[in-house]
Amino acid sequence: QDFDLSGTEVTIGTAQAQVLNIGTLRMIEILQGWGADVTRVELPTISGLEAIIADRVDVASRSSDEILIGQARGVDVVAIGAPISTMHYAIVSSPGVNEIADLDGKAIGTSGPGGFNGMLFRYILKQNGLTPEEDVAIVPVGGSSERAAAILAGQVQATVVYIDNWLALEAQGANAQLLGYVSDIVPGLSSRAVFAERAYIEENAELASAIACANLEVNHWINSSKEDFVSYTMDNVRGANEEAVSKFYDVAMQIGMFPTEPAALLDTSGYQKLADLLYDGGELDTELDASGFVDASYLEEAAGMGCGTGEMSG
Amino acid sequence: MKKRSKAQVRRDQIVGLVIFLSVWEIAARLLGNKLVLPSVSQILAALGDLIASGELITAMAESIWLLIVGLIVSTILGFVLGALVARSRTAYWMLNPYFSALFATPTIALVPLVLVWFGFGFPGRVIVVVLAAVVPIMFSVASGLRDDPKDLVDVARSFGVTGELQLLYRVRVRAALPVLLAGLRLAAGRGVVGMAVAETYLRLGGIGGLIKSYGSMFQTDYVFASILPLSLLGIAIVSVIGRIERRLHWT
Amino acid sequence: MLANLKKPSLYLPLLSLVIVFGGWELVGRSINPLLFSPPSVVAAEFVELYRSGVLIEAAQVTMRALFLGYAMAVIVGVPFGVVMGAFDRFGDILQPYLYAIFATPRVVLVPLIVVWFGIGFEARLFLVFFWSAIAISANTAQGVRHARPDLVEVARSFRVTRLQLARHVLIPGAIPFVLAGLRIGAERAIVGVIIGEMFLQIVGLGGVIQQGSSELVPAQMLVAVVIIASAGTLIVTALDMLERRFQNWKGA
Amino acid sequence: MKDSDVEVPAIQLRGVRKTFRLSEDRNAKTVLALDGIDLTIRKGEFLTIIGPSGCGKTTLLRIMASLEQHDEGEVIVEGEPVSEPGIRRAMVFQTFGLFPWKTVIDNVTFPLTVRKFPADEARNTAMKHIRRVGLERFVDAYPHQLSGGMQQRVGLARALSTGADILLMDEPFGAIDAQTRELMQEELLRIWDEERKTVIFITHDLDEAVLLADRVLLMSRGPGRVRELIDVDLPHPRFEYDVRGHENFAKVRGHIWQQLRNDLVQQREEEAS
Amino acid sequence: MKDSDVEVPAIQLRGVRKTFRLSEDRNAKTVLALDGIDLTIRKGEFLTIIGPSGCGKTTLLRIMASLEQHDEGEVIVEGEPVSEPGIRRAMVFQTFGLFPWKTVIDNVTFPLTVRKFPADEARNTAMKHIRRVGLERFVDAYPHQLSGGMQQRVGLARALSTGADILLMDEPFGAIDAQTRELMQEELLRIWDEERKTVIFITHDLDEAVLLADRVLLMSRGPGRVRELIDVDLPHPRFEYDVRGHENFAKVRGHIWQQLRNDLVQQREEEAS
Ligand SMILES: Nc1ncnc2c1ncn2[C@@H]1O[C@H](COP(=O)(O)OP(=O)(O)OP(=O)(O)O)[C@@H](O)[C@H]1O
Ligand SMILES: Nc1ncnc2c1ncn2[C@@H]1O[C@H](COP(=O)(O)OP(=O)(O)OP(=O)(O)O)[C@@H](O)[C@H]1O
Ligand SMILES: [Mg+2]
Ligand SMILES: [Mg+2]
Repeated sequence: QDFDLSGTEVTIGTAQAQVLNIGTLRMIEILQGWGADVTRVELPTISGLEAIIADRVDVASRSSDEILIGQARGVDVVAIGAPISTMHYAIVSSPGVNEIADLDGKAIGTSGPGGFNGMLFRYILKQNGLTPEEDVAIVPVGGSSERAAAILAGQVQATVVYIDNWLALEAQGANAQLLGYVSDIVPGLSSRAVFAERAYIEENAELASAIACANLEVNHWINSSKEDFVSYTMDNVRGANEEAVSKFYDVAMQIGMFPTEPAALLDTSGYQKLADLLYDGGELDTELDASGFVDASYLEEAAGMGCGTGEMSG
Repeated sequence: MKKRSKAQVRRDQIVGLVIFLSVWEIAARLLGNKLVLPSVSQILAALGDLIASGELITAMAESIWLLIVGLIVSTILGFVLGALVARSRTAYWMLNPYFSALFATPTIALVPLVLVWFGFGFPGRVIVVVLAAVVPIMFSVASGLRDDPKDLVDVARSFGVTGELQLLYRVRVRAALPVLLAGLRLAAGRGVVGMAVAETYLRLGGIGGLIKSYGSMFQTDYVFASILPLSLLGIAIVSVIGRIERRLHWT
Repeated sequence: MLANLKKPSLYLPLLSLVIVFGGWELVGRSINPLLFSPPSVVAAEFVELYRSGVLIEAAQVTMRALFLGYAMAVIVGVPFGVVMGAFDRFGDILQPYLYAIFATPRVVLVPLIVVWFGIGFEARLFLVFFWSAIAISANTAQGVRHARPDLVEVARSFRVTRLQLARHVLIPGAIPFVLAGLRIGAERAIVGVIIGEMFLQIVGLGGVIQQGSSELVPAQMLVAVVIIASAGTLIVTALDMLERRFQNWKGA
Repeated sequence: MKDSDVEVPAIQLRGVRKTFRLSEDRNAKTVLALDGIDLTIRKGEFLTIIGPSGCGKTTLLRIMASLEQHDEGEVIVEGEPVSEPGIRRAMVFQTFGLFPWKTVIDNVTFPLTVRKFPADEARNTAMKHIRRVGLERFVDAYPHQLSGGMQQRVGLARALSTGADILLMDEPFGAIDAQTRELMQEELLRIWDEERKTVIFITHDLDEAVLLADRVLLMSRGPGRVRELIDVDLPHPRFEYDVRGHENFAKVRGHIWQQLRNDLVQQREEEAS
Repeated sequence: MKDSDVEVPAIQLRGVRKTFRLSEDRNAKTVLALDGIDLTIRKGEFLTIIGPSGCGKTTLLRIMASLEQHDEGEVIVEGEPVSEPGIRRAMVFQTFGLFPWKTVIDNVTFPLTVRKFPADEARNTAMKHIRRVGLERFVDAYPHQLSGGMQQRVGLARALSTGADILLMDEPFGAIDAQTRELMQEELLRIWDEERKTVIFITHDLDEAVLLADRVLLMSRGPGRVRELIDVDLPHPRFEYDVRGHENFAKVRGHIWQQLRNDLVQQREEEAS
């Protein structure tokens, strides 16, 4: 059976249309195919959480840590799906820095204080026996592209950027190298989520199931054909580089970015690990129990209906 | 001062442009790093591509509409506020500090508030443009109107112009026009910036969205090709103002 | 008849202060505290940040780049503007570029600035200085072009040099323009330093804003915004005073 | 004009006093420009004002026009105390006061436009007066394209075209050559004669002062005071008789000359001591 | 001055012509302001220029000062063709040309400051001339605080304090009352006599034109042309003799008067036809 969402209006806040974000785009198309009236809003600096609090979007498809921050601040937002399931960062370094340990005495660029990737980088450094701030200077730098520029300009010797950003840079012939993907260095962290306020989800259960189903369908579609993914991305992402997109696909497959199993797609333990990490890093003041706000039931229900097999979305 | 003819100005500007572009092209080629500084020819190629795909036209249309509406609102508001502040002590002390404060507050910092109150629809974006452009207009109006053409005000008063309002539009605004237009020029530039902020920070769209998208893909040549129309837009507004100024100027 | 701006009676600013802050408090309380804060909360946050020393350090970092960059912009911008206005050929050629750069949002240029100037103090200085100087130059040039032709002539008849012409005739006549430029330049400078601190290396008051915004602590953000806005108000008011000083020959 | 109006003077000044402060602060040097001016100007009178440079003539006229606030005393125009400029008084400014951004015609029609006259009526009235001052070739020129004398005549045409009852003229012929000046004087006297306007006219030309006036107000140097009011008993219309040849002309002129001389001598003595 | 200089005229004009265009575009109305002016002004000569309003007197003076470019012809100052203003020529402007943002003293010292005179020397020179024009009480006043006549005298003091050899004066006494004017004329003649300056002096006062001049240049209306150059044969120093009573004075004055009349009549006839 199919979903009939005619008459359902929903505003979805997404990240910028990047290669990384192609899953959300496709998901929205499927929802529209089922008759939903979807308004997609690309939110640049404003977080999906802020947009939800301000009552300007119903559902957000954004970074997972937004849910944790929201929960810590008493905003009851719940994850019901994930456009990307494993960590989407790459650690990039200047030539000469070939492993994390080489960063001793060097400077690295992360996002601002309170930013997730700074905390992540600190964790990785500690894992490699380096003391942040003492052995390594941590320089907070604006956004992913500014960090990339900082490494090109030799201002920092390593930084963390989105995987697709790194691949685009590499395709443009940037003078930098990959130290590794975060999903390999620190496996099991959740990356992005489709979320909304609990009350909204409960009132719109039909929509929630549809979103979950579309989520599974998209992942199936991505897994089943590289060509389709590449050509779809080339059509929908401005300035995408075909070579980089193709490479991105391979990396995504390698690190399991788009699973079709509900349990893998939305893994509570990934959130729990994230929450613990944030708490340890001092970014969260409270310990959080992820099981309270990661709700895979819609995904499971959808899987039971046969979603994730490529049959639902035609 | 001797005025140079329009043709002379045009000719000088073209020569200047040619020199500027040549220097750029040579520098870019010497540097040989497209990521850092794409050459003029690369940018033009990207521009051609953007035009051919229709992306640029759609984005420009969206942005220009936003800009025009925003600037009109800013001008009206800026005039009223500027006149008030220049002509009334009460208004000056009641309004000026807050507008100075607003003036100094980066528009980006206000984006979340705009989101709450106006959303990221068209009204919200217009508000961002107005926030960026209104205070400079207000300041130059105030500055211009404070520069009191006493003799001419006397003339006007003696010939039956009564009330601050009439004096304002019959003499003061006219006498202050050069200052006003100079301010308006800069405000228009600010408006363009506000527009881009609205389009990159409130909600991606228009020409600002274009720049941001290509920026995150590190397509520097496309970034320049998208910034170019923005700068041209700035110049276009400035030259429209210049034309008005020429027409209104008496020497 | 004319408004006399010189003698503010005390109650007006106070009254408006009460209205504005009262309104803010009311509005602030009615909005979700994760998005906006009333002044009472901001004040508490201010005290906390002040005690911890974060604020002082941040303000120092910001003000250093701001004042140095702005001072440079004034020192370079005014003479440059006079030159552009006085040598109109030079001005005509350069003008479009200045306005083009001025109309180009710095936020989109940030990655280029990182590549050209890095992410540190120099880059912030550049962000402050360049756009501010352009605003000042462009307006000064306009003012110089609108110099009263009869007075220029008087000066010429006494064989002034270009420099003397500027000093005695062009600049005094262009004061309203220059000051309007200085005000807009001040704003460009302030926004410049904040952009630098939010998008380049995250430090100073811009960094405080960035942190407050990413952690959903609007009060922290507003503390920084209020400080920046106050600095701006001070600069603008100082320029107003200056304007009146320069125009004392008008009596009025 | 109604007959009952005849008794009401056009302008009355009672004990008018005016001081200027040379800078903003309280202790700044002050200049006493006018001191205790009492003056009654009859309706339809032609009064000329003469006196040394800086004696307060312009200030007096500006006070009559309500362009300047006096410190003490009263200014009564047609029976009413005034404090704002009014359309029944029109002023010709010593420094011309033309709007640099308006052409000649627009400058002249300005007072009419302000009073919302229909455009073509305003234009016709303006053209009539522009022709009177001999500038029909320059209707579309801007002030800076005119010679000094021409600019002054534009200011004159503007005041005339308002149709005001009271003309306040501050050295209106000061920048005009002798011949054109004579034409203008004739023209002004004709208008005055026909329309019975009240004219207050500052000049520093003795001949002009006597030739045009019903009465001459002689002001004294220093704190501007009324030194003397001299009736000019000469036949009208003045340009049809050779008034310059009239014995009274020489007499009055001689008297004023003597008075102004005395003023100067007196001042020099004061300075010497 | 060296003796060998005596032959070189102060200013020579040869076939000078000047047209003004009334607006930017090519087909705009033009005004022929000066047409074929030939004129030689001797060193140390006092030349007055008289002519109807708008005949081009100011334009002519401005061309002599190199403030205006002429279309045709040559301007030679002390033997050299000139195209830029020079410090040996000082101008008194018809519209005063004071800097509103400078006080009286600063306006007067301006030309000296520009030439880097030591401050106190400049001040002394300036004060000397400010006293000469009777404004010592107003050294620190701003122009807008002065009466018209006082402003004009500031302009005069400024030109005098430059010490230029050639004074170009555009109706310098136009806004000054008869008595003060006489003082100023005397003062000017004294300076001229003592320092043997070349003075070119525009006036619309016939008496003044004759009283001061060695020669009077009479200009004709319309396209400004030299109508006549009249030698004034009167004894020097003029203020010690009663030159007004001299028979030549009346003769010259009458002649010029007649010429100006004719000009006017001629113009009226042209307009009528
Ligand atoms: N705005 C002002 N501020 C200060 N002093 C002023 C102001 N206006 C006029 N005065 C002074 O008042 C006195 C009279 O000036 P006023 O202009 O009335 O003279 P006037 O008789 O018209 O002279 P003139 O014949 O030269 O035009 C002068 O001493 C002048 O300095
Ligand atoms: N800048 C200009 N543009 C156009 N026309 C001008 C300009 N300056 C002067 N003229 C014209 O040139 C003619 C001569 O002007 P000029 O000022 O030399 O006269 P003038 O003899 O000094 O008159 P007055 O005695 O009234 O001062 C006038 O017809 C005037 O309109
Ligand atoms: Mg006067
Ligand atoms: Mg003239």
